[in-house]
Amino acid sequence: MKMIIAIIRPERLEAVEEALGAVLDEGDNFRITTDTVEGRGRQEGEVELFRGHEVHVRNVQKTRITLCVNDEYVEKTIAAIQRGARTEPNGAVGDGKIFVVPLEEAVRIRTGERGGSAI
Amino acid sequence: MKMIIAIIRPERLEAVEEALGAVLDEGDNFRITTDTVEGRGRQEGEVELFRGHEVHVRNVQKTRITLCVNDEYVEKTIAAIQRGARTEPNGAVGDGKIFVVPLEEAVRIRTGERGGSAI
Amino acid sequence: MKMIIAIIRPERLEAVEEALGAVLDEGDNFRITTDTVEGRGRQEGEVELFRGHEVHVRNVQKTRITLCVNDEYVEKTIAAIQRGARTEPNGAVGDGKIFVVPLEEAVRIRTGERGGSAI
Amino acid sequence: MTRCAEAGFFGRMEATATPAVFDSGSTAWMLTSSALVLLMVPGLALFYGGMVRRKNVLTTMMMSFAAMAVIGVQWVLVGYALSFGTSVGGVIGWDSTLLALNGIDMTKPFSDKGIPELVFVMFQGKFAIITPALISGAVAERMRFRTFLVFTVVWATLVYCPLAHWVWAADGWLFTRGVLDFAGGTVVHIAAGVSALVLALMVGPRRDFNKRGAAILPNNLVLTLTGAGLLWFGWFGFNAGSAVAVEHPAGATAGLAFTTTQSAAAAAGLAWMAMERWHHGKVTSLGLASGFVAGLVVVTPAAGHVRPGWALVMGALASVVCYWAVQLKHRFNYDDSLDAFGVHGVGGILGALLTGVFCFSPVQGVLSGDFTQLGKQALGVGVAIVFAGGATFLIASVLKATMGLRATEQEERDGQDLHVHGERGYHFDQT
Amino acid sequence: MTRCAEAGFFGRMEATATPAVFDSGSTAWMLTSSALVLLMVPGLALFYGGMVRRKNVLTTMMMSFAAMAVIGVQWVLVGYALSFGTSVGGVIGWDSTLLALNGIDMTKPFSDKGIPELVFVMFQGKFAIITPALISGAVAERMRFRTFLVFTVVWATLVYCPLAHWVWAADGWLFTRGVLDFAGGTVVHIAAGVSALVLALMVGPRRDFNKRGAAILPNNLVLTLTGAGLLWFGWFGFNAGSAVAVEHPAGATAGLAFTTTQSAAAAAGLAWMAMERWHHGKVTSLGLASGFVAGLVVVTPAAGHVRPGWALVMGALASVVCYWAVQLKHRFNYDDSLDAFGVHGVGGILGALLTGVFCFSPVQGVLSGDFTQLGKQALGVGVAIVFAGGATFLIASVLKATMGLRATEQEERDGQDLHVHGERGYHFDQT
Amino acid sequence: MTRCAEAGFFGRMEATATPAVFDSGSTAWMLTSSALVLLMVPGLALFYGGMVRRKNVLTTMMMSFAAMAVIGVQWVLVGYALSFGTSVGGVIGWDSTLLALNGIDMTKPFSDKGIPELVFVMFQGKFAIITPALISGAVAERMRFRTFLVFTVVWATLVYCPLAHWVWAADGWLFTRGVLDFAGGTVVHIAAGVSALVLALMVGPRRDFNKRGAAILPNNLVLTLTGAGLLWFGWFGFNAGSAVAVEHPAGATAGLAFTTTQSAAAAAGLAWMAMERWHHGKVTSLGLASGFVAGLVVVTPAAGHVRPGWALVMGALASVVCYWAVQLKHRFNYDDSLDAFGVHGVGGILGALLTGVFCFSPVQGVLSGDFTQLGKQALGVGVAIVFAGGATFLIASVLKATMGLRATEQEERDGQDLHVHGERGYHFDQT
Ligand SMILES: Nc1ncnc2c1ncn2[C@@H]1O[C@H](COP(=O)(O)OP(=O)(O)O)[C@@H](O)[C@H]1O
Ligand SMILES: Nc1ncnc2c1ncn2[C@@H]1O[C@H](COP(=O)(O)OP(=O)(O)O)[C@@H](O)[C@H]1O
Ligand SMILES: Nc1ncnc2c1ncn2[C@@H]1O[C@H](COP(=O)(O)OP(=O)(O)O)[C@@H](O)[C@H]1O
Repeated sequence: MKMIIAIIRPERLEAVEEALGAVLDEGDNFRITTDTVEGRGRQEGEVELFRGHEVHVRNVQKTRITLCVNDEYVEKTIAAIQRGARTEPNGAVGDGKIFVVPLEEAVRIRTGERGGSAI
Repeated sequence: MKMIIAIIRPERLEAVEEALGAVLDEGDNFRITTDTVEGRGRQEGEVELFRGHEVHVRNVQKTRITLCVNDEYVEKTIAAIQRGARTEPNGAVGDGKIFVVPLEEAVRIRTGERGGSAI
Repeated sequence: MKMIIAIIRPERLEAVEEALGAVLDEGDNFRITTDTVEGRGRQEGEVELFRGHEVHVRNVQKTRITLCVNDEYVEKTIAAIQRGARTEPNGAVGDGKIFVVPLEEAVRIRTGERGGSAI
Repeated sequence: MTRCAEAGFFGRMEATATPAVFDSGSTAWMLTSSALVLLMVPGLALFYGGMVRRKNVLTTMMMSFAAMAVIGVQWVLVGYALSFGTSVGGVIGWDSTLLALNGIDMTKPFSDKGIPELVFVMFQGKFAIITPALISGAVAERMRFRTFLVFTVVWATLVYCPLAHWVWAADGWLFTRGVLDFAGGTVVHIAAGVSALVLALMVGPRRDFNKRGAAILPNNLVLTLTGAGLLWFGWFGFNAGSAVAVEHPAGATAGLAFTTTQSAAAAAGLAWMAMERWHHGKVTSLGLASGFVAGLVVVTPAAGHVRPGWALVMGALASVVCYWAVQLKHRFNYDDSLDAFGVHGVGGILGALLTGVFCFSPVQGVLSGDFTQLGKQALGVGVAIVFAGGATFLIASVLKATMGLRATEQEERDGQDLHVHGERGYHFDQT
Repeated sequence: MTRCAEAGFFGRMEATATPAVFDSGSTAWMLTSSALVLLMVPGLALFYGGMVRRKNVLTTMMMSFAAMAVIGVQWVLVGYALSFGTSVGGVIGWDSTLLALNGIDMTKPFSDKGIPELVFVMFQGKFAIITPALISGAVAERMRFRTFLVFTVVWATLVYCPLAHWVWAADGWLFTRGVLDFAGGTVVHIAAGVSALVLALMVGPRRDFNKRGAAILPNNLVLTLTGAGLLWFGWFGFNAGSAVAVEHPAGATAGLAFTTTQSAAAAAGLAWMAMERWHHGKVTSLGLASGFVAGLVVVTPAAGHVRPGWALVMGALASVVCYWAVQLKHRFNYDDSLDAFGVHGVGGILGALLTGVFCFSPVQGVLSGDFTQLGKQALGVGVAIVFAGGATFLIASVLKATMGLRATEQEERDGQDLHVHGERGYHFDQT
Repeated sequence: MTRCAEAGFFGRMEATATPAVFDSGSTAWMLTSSALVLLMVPGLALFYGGMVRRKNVLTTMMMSFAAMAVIGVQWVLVGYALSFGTSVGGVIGWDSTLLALNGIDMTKPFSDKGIPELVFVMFQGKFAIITPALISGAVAERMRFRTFLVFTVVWATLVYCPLAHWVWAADGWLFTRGVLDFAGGTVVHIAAGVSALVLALMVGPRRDFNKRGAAILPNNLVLTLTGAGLLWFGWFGFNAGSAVAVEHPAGATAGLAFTTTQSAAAAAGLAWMAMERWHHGKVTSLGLASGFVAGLVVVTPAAGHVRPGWALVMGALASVVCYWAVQLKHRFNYDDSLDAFGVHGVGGILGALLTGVFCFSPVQGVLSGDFTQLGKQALGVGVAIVFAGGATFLIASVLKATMGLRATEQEERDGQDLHVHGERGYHFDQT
């Protein structure tokens, strides 16, 4: 089991969810956890104005998605995220990253199930 | 050492904290980190109204708790979270999940301590 | 590759970023992801007032930073975070913690690169 | 309300003859005042809405906003008739031609005032709206919304209208006994504050009130400050509008009421800041806002009856007394969530009594060595407390048995916004 | 606007002689009313701004605020001359001495009213500002900001000014035909509402409107409630100010308009709550606020012409009708984002027609068995729909071809706040 | 303030006889105006509060709100006596019967006006409140709260009251020299703006001002827009209220002041948008709001003295000049956080001078080829700059040595809301 953490553009979340829905067995009902983070990478932050003065914001708002999946879904999930998150045609700085962390145990609180079936 | 990440109903946080307080050595002073996330699982999202029109929100607001613990506390912690987070009597969809990730190192910034005693 | 997660005082983020900038190869352009969390540790929460009544807030607002780095940078990164996050002169309760989690894979969405060079 | 024109600093002038025509200046001012008092309702909604938790911000605001709808209709239909119709023995008004305001002669001035009666109806109607809204502060975050709506209309009809009649109608039994209540210290603030306490006791405390570990914090103090600002602004209509006229010489009363209102609010804000600084070493924005409101409450019954200098004193006293009154709920463990009793009830009682101390027009008070008026004021206070408290207990008892006073535990936990209204106050995370 | 002073419940009095001097009360009330109507623009901005998503809160508010700048200037330069200058055949006003208000004699009362003409100019100017701002509600979250600004000024000049002239100027062709529009049901609400619908159709729906999975939720209903409160408050100036005078006996009309405004808004709020409760089992705060606005809209053309009791009925009807009108957009898939048509257009049409039913002054309506006035009202409604709809279509067609009506897809996705204004509404996460 | 009634477009009329009685219309308007000006303080608090970072939103708002308490009391106690008491050589007012307003005859009209003196006291008192509040904009996010409070009351007493006396009291030395300041361009805006600059320089910049990497962004521009709306609304009381009378013929001045206020604000909003569009290609909401305020500031000294067309020009000029003035702080590295100097100081100076250019009543300005008035205006400007700047320097020096001007580093870092007030502006994350 792996925990896949991806940091993407907020505006691509929609597309990523669609792509994930297509590959994950559970259909529309795939499971995912989302939160909002500030990212600092190669992408320039946004420029805002304050009474004629440009304010450069170093950080960029990003959406972080976390999916815990069984091993056989890892590559499918990565591919789906990539498909959904990449800006056409060749990707652009700021499209984000995917990180994979080992997951040792998963527990479904409702039933107490553990492991692969709890995911 | 493990990092235990659980996604629970916001309204159960209180109960989970109580349960954790009971099993973790440090008493009331156990350590935990909390944030708010949007979850998409089996649970239906909430329905809101906008001038007579039903708006279905797919995602559900969840609370994520993160606890880093030494190996001997892992099972106790899982059990406590389960106890606190499960909706009586038999649990309900949306009660959440617990994920366990290996933790290789922990550092207490204040003292520079490392490993089990820094947790 | 490791995923380094540190929980620090919000007010020290500035100093931590400076320290990180100094040790990480990428110079000013090092990559980091930040979010805001509620922490419960040894530190006392803040006290607020409501019409003459003291309200004790158990949790403290903390900043969580996440950096994914190649193995050779792990110690440098930890040291930099410690330097930046510790309150002078001897550190104080609430300065925070650093956690290190194994990272199995990293993917740069834009290019599809994987592993160390994608970090 | 009308009393002040008769004596006091106008004593030496001949009585104003009943005007046969509108005075355009008075009409202008009363239209303005009516609008100002209406604005106090959104002001109150913001003031209260900012103090509750995010999950209840809408339902709390709705308790005030809905009063604009519910009592807005009730007042036009029967409320005015009950309050200001021909007196039935000084106890209640009635006049079937006033139903839906149907029989009002639009071109005839009201009573001895130079304004159309409809304008007076509207001005008074705004008072009827805000009074039950004040009560909501005591039961915020847990009372069932629909029960509160029903309570609002029943209370307005059975408590507010009679009390307004007793105190303000020319034949009202308290009015004829000489009780002074310039702009509603008794009718509005004591009645609402005492009823709020009774209702809060009957509804019971919030599940996390006064619990170890629970921290109930205001979701948005910016709203509360803004609300306090709107309340102060609107209160000029409330108090200076209660002079009902601005022509010569009655305009002097309006000017005086305006001045005492401003003075008491300012002094009370300052005094609350001082109390907090001394008690906790900090000066809070909620405290400043609360002080303003306490000062405005205390001066309400006195606005046209006391000198500006004494209004300063009254304001300062209001903050000192209300500050301590507010602390009681933690000691005695009743949950007056937003201190409707602590500020409006206590401030109103204090103001009504102090009016008997500091008044100089139309009668002299204790300051001039005359205790008569203080006695009359005490009568008014006592009657209002007993009547409003008792009636509220009866009404709430019936509602408890029939509709239930309290939101379900799940609603209280998640907030009524989502469960009862199907909405959330803020959606800041949407992309 | 001025018509009501001539007949109806004043019928039995001799006509007021043209005043040679200002009436200070009327002047005071009209200054106040003008200020009140201006405040409706921020009120509208809050009302609308709260309903959109966070990413568009500023651009939505700006569409109203910018009208204060753009039409504020246009009105002084030419707008007043076009609307109230000497009539050219009842079709348009013109008077070169009115350019930049230059030739106005400051010490001469306006027409037969007791106020300075400049005060009348200002009062009317606020109506010209808010009307195009209303339209923005239909195209929020996707129309190009700069195109909207240009649209605003062109529409005000080519649609609003002529219509105001037809309906309100003493020689306007609809005025002379006896069409009643007390405070702008036709000129303001029908014109804005119908134009809003046409514009919304031409701009097309938001990319996520009526799409499965997309949940468009209001970012801040506290703003919307606050805005509704300010609108109601300001509407007293809008409607009761439209009496233009408060001296005897004209003050009666102001008092009546104030009362009907209050009554209709309250009844409409109540009725909308009832509709929602019956339809979905929940009572929303947005619904209550919407009901208030619907009631205020419907009573606008009728304010000085109907009795308070009938105003209650009009308000209740408005909510029932507008509630259903608002549902249509999901069925027919047009995106009237914030229901500028559903509430203002539909409410305005309803109000204009019901005026012909319930009016009792200066003429009798259907209630007294006379259908004449209803016919005249229908004429006014028909003309306003065709003229405003047609002209908006032409203006928008030209703008579409030249500037483009629609924000880019990227702007729509990210919100115009950042792209067009270089700002975000809230920065709550900064340390 | 009173000057305009004497000559100019009223020149041809006989002087109004001293009224023996109140004019009810004027009284109504002045009560309304006083309330409107009070509302500007919450308006200012929102305007400023929205621009700072979340951690300082309350302390920033408190600097304005607390002025309502502090100066509210000061004005009643001694402020009015110092400003409008019997003149001591044109330099300061004094009249011990005015202490706590005790000796005011309530039924006697004020001076030659038809309003109760208490109403005049209240109207003027609101100006005294808002002026020091304006200063807070320059030192937001770092000045010590308690020091600012003390500064407020000392400054009001030693700077504002004398200046108000010089410029507005009938025997004030600048008034007698013919300096025109209709509603406070000099007394309010120049005084506050210049003092703000001096104070900002003495307090020093915020720790992250003008630093690479630091992005200081407004926490809530919705508040700022709302505040700007309330300011504009209230400003009608500020400017048109400064006519003090609305009876014939003085009502013309009120009407004119209302019109020029509206015109200048609108034109300034438009001009600021244009400047931004040209400079950065974007039109910001903060810019629009700033333009409104700049326009309102510039027209304040001129409101009753210039024609509406020229008010448009003044407004546009104000935005162009203030826009550039605001940029200076980044070049010269002084931290006028919210541009109290850049907008109020610069706009006030510009307005005072342009009054000498465009005035036509009661005297002619440069436009008619007469430079005399411009000279007088320059005198007023010069005196105000030197006096306010110098006195602020002295007061702040003493406070620096005794209480300290600046918050601690920790307070500045975490925000004063938590440290000084024990509160946070928003708690949006509570369950
Ligand atoms: N090594 C890393 N550690 C933590 N976060 C990262 C890392 N690399 C990228 N991120 C996150 O991913 C976001 C997108 O990165 P991006 O700018 O697309 O990187 P690049 O263009 O270099 O691939 C960043 O804003 C940051 O939040
Ligand atoms: N595999 C997963 N990966 C990421 N998050 C998950 C996963 N499974 C569950 N979650 C999170 O847990 C929350 C609760 O899940 P829940 O609906 O109770 O699942 P179930 O009822 O299927 O056990 C979800 O809203 C989601 O945030
Ligand atoms: N074992 C842990 N698991 C999860 N979070 C932790 C843990 N230990 C510390 N934290 C987080 O780090 C923050 C700072 O901890 P701190 O109070 O400095 O701990 P200490 O003083 O005991 O070293 C806490 O508020 C909490 O958010």
